[in-house]
Amino acid sequence: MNSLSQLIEAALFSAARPLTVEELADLDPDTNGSEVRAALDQLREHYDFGSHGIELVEMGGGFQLLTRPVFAAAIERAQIGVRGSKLSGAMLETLAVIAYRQPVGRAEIEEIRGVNASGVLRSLQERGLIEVVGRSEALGRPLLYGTTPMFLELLGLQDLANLPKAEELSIALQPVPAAPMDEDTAAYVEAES
Amino acid sequence: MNSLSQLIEAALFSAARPLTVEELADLDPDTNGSEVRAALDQLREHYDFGSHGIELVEMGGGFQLLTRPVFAAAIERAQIGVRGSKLSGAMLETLAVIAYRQPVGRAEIEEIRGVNASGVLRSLQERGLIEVVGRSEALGRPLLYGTTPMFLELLGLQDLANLPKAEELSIALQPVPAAPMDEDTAAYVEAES
Amino acid sequence: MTLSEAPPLALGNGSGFVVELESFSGPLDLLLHLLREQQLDIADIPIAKIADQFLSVIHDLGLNQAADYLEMAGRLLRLKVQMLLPRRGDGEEWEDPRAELVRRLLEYQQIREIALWMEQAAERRSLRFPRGYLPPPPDRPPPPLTLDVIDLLAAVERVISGILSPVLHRVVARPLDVEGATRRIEALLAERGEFIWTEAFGPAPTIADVLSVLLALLEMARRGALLIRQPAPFAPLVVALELAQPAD
Repeated sequence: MNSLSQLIEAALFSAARPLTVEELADLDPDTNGSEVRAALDQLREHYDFGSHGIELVEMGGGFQLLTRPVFAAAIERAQIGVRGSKLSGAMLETLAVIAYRQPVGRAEIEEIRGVNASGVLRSLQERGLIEVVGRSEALGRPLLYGTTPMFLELLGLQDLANLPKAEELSIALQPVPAAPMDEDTAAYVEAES
Repeated sequence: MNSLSQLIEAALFSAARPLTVEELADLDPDTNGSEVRAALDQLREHYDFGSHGIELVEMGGGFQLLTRPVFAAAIERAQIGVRGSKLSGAMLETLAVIAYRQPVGRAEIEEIRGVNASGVLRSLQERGLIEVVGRSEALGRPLLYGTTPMFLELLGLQDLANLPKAEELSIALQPVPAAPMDEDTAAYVEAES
Repeated sequence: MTLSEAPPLALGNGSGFVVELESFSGPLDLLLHLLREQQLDIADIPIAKIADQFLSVIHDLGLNQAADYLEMAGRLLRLKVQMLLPRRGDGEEWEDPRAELVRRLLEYQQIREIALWMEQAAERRSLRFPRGYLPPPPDRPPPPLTLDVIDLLAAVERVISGILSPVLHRVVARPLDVEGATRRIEALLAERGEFIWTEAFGPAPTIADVLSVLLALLEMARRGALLIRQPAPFAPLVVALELAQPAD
């Protein structure tokens, strides 16, 4: 490998988090983004074709060295590495709403899930998976939430576009055909929303 | 590399400490110490002769993968491994309130921002951006905060007068609107401040 | 399928259902489960039946999310009543009162499916370990902060726009001069025997002055030192010496 690839390898190794191309370019004043990309390609090929236990993965808007999944069971069994704790169903559902509707306020999340969301939102914020991205213009100027790069990292995604498209889901969200309402229903729907 | 070398590479990479030959042998029930030693040799040779940024080091009675010392300076200079140091939205907002209202107490900051400020104030103090400049005469004699010279330095300002005037902002962050006072009240307010 | 991990509903012997409620992440989840267990069509929910089942299930509900389940129960009962109302026979298209509930159920089902997908993605991701060992951070000053005036001004704008009311109320305790007011009232009574109460304030009174006079008047009236009269509705109060004006 060339010296830039070596430097990048050392940097990725020591960072233990995804590094962006910009961060990697900062390593050497004489390099630039396209050279960094070429070096990353060389590094990825080296790990892919040199039969290694680790590989270069692109996720969360950056690049990271990670162990190959096939070795996870043995590493865990020997109690050398520990897998992260799983998210609860409530957390996953709330993350799903935020990922697809961001920026989104608490009221909308609660409307979709049908349950109070304040505790779950706090937990997700503490884990760094969501953050406040602004305030709504609505009454009371409620906080709006969005997902963080750590959310992408958790799912191993490069960016939000890697989430499944609505039309790829087995249940399509069909709009209920709007028919003229009688007064009763209109009042009901209003009370409902 | 053979599959045991790959497994050992993944294990060393994911371990948070040097691993002994015995621990590495636990990875695979069908292996033994001498096979592990041979695999470690293969791994060391691979890293030494394949021009890598990391190497296998024997220390503390165990084995560990580490970056080559020659890359340490570049990695440190690029400050990789240290999480980004951008100020959070909460920090910026709190700093904004303090910059324009100083000296100002926690209660007033919390009233303006609508959220508890103690954590943010501590962080800003730790970063040297604000400091305690006195105590209020109000009940409990709460601490009053102001910005530091480092705050000006960060913004590249000579002094606080270089901050945009409140009336230049689209909505002025003005002091509490002063109502016409009679003599009595004026004297009272003076005693208060 | 999203609901496969939910436990089967055991139909009890007449007393209702036996359900582990921790397994449900909310009333919509429970509702979907009821529909699925009985292979009912979301688009044509037998509201009366489902409302009764829902009520009997939450009857034994733990307290943690009871409010959310009760709210759904209320909606179902309202729908049940609406479904019993006779439809208008004038040929106008009938708006199904269940439409809103159906929309919410479909939406929620979609979220459940995404959540399941995300769970599997996180599962796959967790099979890859990052580097475990991190050396202790070297002894050097913290990294330079990135902060510029633009960021700060944006923050100022955010703060300002977040202020609901710029009026800050300052509540202060101010000593009232009741003794002074009492002396003034005594002097006025001694001089005239009767006066309008606002005369006790002096020129340009503050709120504190008014309150002081009011307290002094009430205290003196309580002691029987004076009498307060209002000759007509909304007329100013008249203060008089108790002895000079016997009570009616």
